[in-house]
Amino acid sequence: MKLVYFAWVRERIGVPEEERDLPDSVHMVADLIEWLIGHGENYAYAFENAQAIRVAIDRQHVPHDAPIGNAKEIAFFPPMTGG
Amino acid sequence: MKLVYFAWVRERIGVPEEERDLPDSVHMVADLIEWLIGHGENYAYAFENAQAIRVAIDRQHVPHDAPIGNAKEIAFFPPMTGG
Amino acid sequence: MARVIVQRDGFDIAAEIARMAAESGSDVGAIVTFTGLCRAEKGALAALELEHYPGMAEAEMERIAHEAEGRWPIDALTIVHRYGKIVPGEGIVLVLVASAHRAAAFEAAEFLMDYLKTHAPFWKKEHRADGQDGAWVEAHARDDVALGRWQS
Amino acid sequence: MARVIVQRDGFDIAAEIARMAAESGSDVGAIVTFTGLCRAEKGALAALELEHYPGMAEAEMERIAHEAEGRWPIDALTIVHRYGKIVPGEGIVLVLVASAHRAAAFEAAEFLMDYLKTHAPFWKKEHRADGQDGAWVEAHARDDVALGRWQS
Repeated sequence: MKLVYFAWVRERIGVPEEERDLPDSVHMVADLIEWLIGHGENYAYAFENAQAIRVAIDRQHVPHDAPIGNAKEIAFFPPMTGG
Repeated sequence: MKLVYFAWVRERIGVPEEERDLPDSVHMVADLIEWLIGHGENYAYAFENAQAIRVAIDRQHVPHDAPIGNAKEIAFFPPMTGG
Repeated sequence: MARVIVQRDGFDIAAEIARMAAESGSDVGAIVTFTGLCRAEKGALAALELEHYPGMAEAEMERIAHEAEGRWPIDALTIVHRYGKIVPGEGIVLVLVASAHRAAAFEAAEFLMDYLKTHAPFWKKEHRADGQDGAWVEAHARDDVALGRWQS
Repeated sequence: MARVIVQRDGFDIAAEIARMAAESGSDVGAIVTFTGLCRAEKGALAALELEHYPGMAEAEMERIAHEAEGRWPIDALTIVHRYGKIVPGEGIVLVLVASAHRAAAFEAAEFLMDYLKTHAPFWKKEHRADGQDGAWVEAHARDDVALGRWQS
């Protein structure tokens, strides 16, 4: 699974993207966030206010209770500030 | 008193502007329209639907019951279609 | 502060935006523009002839601009309205509003257009492509309806 | 039909209007444009650095454009969003909407901006004029409020 990060989520985690093999226990986005938080302080810092983090599966916005299914790419980022 | 006409009001009356000495009986815009209608078929035609005609006194929109007072220039025209 | 112009010539939107940006400084966050164009009416129209009331046109546009400046936080405002013969595809009116905030810029521009349509002394006469006598364009009731939203 | 562009370079509003007019024919009556500019924040800001999610940015802008085309009678629609370093006074985003009717053009342009602000994956980081570390720009609650009007 390809995980990508943007803006201060990227800065806090320290890498723009990474490949991860997810365990069977990770079904939805919220599970994935909880699992990542267990991987180090950088993840805990990035997701310290997890509710505020926006998520896209295969480049479409999804809520935290969305199933991961056969996703190829999951992105995590702060609320957008374009425009 | 200078009277000016625009668009199809001008075309129907036949002149773009004229000088007129108004009688004492003409107090407000509606009186002036009625008085002009008595001056010929061209005026009657221009003001056949008098309520629809817009009026400006000294270059400000006014209603038909506005007093003429010391106006220098009174304009008559159809509803505007600019923009 | 508002720039109000009545002219026969065409207008240059890029030049007007550049002028607006230069004059209003670099704290402008949003510029909304409206361009009203002469439509071909599916080929039936050869041109529009715009008549105006010189002096009053400018005065009324200034009044409308001033009213907008009183209602919204506007950094710069430009209105250009043409008169004379205008062919399909050419611009008739140009409104530009600069503001720190986009909602103000959008609302003010729409307000200006609604007032220009119903208050600025301009009249359009059609020149038909088939050479027959063209009619004076009639005012739309919907323009008066549009105006109502600013008067409540 | 919509033209959606994500680019590092600046944009040329006059060229975009000319392209839009040429492509959509001469029955367009109204073109509304919105330009979002980098503000100087009273001199405190040296530049904004815009990060984006390549691929998703374009896809999301296409989705937003498509949604607008379903809601209003639009003749042509262009969205240009920049990324990279942008200095005060420069444009960040440009939206153009052409329609036969001005109300549709205004509403669609405002809709597009409200959705771009809250849905297009771009993030702004400040470069401060005093050389200190700049912060990531925070999202405004008012942008979510603005969005609400299209969802009722």
